[in-house]
Amino acid sequence: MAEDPQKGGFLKTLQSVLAAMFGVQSEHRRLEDFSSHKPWRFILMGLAVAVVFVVLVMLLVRWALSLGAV
Amino acid sequence: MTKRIWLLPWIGFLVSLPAAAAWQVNLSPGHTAIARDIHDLHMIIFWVCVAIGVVVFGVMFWSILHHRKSKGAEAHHFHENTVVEILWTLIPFGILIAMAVPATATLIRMYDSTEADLDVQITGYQWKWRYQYLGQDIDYFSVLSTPREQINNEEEKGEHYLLEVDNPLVLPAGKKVRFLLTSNDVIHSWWVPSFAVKKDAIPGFVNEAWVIPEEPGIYRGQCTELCGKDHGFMPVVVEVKPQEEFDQWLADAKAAAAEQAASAEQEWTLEQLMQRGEQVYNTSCAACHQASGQGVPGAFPALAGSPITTGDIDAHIDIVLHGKAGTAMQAFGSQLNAVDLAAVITFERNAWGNDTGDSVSPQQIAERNQ
Amino acid sequence: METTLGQNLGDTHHDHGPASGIGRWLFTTNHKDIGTLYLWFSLLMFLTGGTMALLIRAELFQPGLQLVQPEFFNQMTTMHGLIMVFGAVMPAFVGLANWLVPMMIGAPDMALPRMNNWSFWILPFAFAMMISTLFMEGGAPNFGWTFYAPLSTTYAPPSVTFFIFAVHMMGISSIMGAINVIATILNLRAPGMTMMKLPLFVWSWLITAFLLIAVMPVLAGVVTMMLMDIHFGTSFFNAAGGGDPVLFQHVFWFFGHPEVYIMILPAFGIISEIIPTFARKRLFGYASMVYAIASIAILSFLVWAHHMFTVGLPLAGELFFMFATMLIAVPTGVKVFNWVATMFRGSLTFETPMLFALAFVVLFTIGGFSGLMLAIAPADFQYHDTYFVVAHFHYVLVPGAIFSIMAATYFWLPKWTGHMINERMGKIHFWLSFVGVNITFFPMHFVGLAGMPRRIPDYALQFADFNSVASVGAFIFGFSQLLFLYNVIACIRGGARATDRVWEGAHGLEWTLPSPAPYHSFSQPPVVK
Amino acid sequence: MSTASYYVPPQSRWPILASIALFLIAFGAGNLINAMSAGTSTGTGWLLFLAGLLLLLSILFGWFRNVVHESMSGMYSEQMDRSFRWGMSWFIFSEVMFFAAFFGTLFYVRNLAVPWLGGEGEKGVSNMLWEGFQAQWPLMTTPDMERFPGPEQIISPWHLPLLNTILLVSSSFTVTIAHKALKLGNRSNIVLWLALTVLLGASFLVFQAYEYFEAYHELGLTLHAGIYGATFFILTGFHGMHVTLGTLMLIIIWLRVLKGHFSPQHHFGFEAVAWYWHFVDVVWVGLFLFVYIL
Repeated sequence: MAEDPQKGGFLKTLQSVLAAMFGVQSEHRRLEDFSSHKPWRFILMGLAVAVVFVVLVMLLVRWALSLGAV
Repeated sequence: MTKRIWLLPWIGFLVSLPAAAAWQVNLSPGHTAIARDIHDLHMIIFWVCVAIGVVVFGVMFWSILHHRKSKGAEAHHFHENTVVEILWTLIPFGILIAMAVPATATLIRMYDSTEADLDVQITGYQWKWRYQYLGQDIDYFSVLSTPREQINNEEEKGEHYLLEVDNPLVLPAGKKVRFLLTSNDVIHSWWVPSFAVKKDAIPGFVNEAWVIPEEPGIYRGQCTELCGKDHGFMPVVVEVKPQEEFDQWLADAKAAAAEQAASAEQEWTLEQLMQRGEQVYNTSCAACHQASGQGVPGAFPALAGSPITTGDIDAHIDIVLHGKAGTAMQAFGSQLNAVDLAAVITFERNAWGNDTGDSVSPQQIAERNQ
Repeated sequence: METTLGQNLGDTHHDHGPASGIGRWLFTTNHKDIGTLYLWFSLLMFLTGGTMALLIRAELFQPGLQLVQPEFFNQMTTMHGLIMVFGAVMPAFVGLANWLVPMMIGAPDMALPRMNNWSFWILPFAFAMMISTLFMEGGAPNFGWTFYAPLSTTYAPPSVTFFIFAVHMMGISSIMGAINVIATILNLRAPGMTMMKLPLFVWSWLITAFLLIAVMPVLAGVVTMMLMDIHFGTSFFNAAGGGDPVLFQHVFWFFGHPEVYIMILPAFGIISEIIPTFARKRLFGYASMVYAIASIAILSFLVWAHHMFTVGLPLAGELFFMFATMLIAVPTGVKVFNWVATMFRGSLTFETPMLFALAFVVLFTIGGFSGLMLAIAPADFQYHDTYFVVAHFHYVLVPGAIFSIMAATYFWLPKWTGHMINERMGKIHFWLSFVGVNITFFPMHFVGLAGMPRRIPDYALQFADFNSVASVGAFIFGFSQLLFLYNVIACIRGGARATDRVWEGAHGLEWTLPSPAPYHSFSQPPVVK
Repeated sequence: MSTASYYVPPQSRWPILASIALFLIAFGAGNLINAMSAGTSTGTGWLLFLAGLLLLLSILFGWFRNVVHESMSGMYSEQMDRSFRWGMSWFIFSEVMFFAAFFGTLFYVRNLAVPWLGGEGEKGVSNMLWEGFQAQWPLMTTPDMERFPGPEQIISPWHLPLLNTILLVSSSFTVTIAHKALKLGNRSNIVLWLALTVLLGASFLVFQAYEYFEAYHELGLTLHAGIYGATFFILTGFHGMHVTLGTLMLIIIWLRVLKGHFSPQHHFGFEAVAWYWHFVDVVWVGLFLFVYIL
């Protein structure tokens, strides 16, 4: 399989990680990316997305509280 | 088709369910606005689950019935479908958001304990509840009143078996009551299902909860956090009275407290103290030290023949008043009044063959308990 | 001298068979032997914990105190929980990993074989110590398997010290086991076995092992703080010194919630192996499955306080944990949908492992539904610490984790022993278990909603009928497990010869090996195309 | 990835013996601690505990001797080496999580529990139970001074702790220099820099011990001194134990260097200990920041 590990880069990694968070991923090509090269990209991205997720939920909470505290 | 036989008892069980309509199988709607909101949330999420279940299990059982090899089914070869996958991710997501909105609104209201008409401090003890009406000088314990004989199957069990107490918490109907929950020893949890109030009582911290009881009546609940041996035996009973009756009760309770204080001044005979002491012992001490005074080896020391109850009287008074740090022995000086303390100590020094003949007076206790 | 212990004990050439006698089991470095040890140990613990469960159900058969006193009842609930979690479910999964992971990835053995043996042999000692507390003065731990402070510190019996050290030992064992699994999967794959070709069981174990390494030390930390509070005068969980009893719960559940997934992710892996086999169809959405498991694992670190909605968390915390918990339902749902889609338009047969797998899907999903209900914080105020919760987690753990272990046993037993299982007996075992489990745990939803708290030895009269039903179910379920024991032993001792492939629809490297699998699986690594 | 020659060791007595040793340690420690708390005889406890410890040490010695021997006779492929690397890395990760539990505890009590007890924040009403208690950090006055008398004084970060930081950080450099020397095959340099690392580690421990002595005898900072003392001692104490262990490991590695065990290409034993040492160092920096300074 002639893959180009550097191609796709940031956006593609992000896309894969987001798909993972939802638990939906398709298409073999993307999987092969994952399988062969540089797991660190995905792990770091996964951690970053997890942090973003936490921040988003916190913002959501804050927003809900601001609505509630009439 | 022999294997179907095994389904029979299960089907029999399901069929018998509606027949037993008297059994409570669902959350009760409760008796406050919050409880009804929670019941609604519960029913919505329940039906959502049922709907998803019908679809998912429907497809599954369809496959089980129609795509079996014995019917000549050939396996198809598909193993992904992005559209379907995205759909079945987004739809649950949408349902969750729809659920989260009313849940958040309810939760925010549950947390708003401001503007209360009455503050009651609730303290959990192993294994009883203490109710203090803040600013009202009313302070009493609420202990299980089901007789031991019923628990030990020596008597027929009453209607409110394990859900009855000597002194219920009394609240006025239609007023917002704020509860300040804490604990004296381990974590307890105060729960009245009809009010949808359940809050942990944490030692050293205070949690808040509130209720506006709507209708007079008696509401029952239980401690819902494992708190040791008698966790199953510390019920919560709340009696809601109309405002006038509540005011009357309040006045009576204050008068009774004053009378109690006066009785500490009078002289008590050994016999009187022993009689009263036995009652106090059974509600406050017997849970650990046992009615026989024998304790539970390794956990709670025996009092019969113990050096504490037969030795130095001051040491005995001291341990009852102040407890023993690092053990389950509580400081009863802050829980019982002088008469009860005097009575129970006298009782312990003369029961189960201890026979010291000592008698402790309420005045003696009051002096020591400054 | 320096070589005696190392060299003379066994064979230096690894194409030899097992050593003879008891030494084979005591000194073994073979992944199959160690897997067998783990599995037998877990079965023993399952029966022990099960006996305690039956004692609990017998006491609860009728209101009033019948058989045991409340102190002993509390010891039983505590020991039942601890034994089932740490003694039955976790070792069973480790045993399966030992047997299967090297065979599935084409490895000669586990990566660190001697350490592997050590991780197993710690367990019997740890559990011997824990069970011995039943005979100590003051009795065994009586504060529930979640051992909330200060009931488990200031107010605990003296045996709590031994409980703490037993937990330390179990933690050491789990961490070493998990390190071994990770090193094996990452390092010992056969050529061509890329990560995205790994069987799902292997994937699920890789992620489980990561969770174990991340949270077992946290458990060790929290029991250490307990030890300090009990014996060395610190005040971690005591407000009088500035600590907080609720801190215990935060740290405990930071371990405890991922722990819940540790007990269910390998089950996902097993079911994802079995359903495609008997549907004769590839697993639907393999990649989604892997991603969903990883996602569940990460999210599991962010939801711990949903076990603590009633402790008086600040409102913002309450909302945060409610939202995060609800989101976990999405990837979990995806897995169930994938299994159903795998069955759809397949060519299904219903051998015993498949029956257990199907029961898993249905009953685990029911447990998932009640989990979703528990995630709604306001509603949780009514469910928390009632039998509704008991019903919920038993649905997830008994017809979830335990059924998956039984399914796996029936599925791979022919490969391990070389004999087919007795289908008729297997099906009888299945139906008795299925019926028993539902009669036991379904009524618990009802009594829970009606207001029965958990962990009580006696209850009010309105709960009596359903409790009797549940107790009857428990005895059906409990005694039908003797059939399981019989089936396993019968399969070891004889039966029809198993082919290499065993099941018509089976795929994977382990099925290319002869049945029974040779002592050393792949001395020469296979090449995966 | 897999090669034909992955080394699977033969049967071994070490694991089961090590399990017995671990059991003796745990059972002995349990007996010992319970006896100390109950004020009864600690003889059996000590006996079991020390017997277990001795057994474990001799097992580790024998076990590692086997491993060293196997490694020296060339039984370990590169793949085997990778297994060891994964093993060590994940072990260190588990240690990180162990400390994370205690750091989490520290943050929780500082930012939530103590302020609540002092009347601030959402659960500030708790202050009604602790009249007059004021939240502050370091916590000099505890809610219940009778049971947990707060410390009179705390340790200034700019004396011994600063010195210890310098010692430990520089030891991280010296161990790296030793590693470089090892890769170049410069034997006398390895011996020198490794010895220096051991020395730095040991002096850290001496100063730490002195600090504890001072804390107990002059500052009133003890395990009983409320949550400040509790978090202080659990964090620095477990770190100190790890430094002790690391130093012992360094000494063993130093002896192995003297015996000529390592080659410039093949020296995972050395690297594992170096990783561990760096980990201990990083934890200290966290401690210095969050326990002493902030």
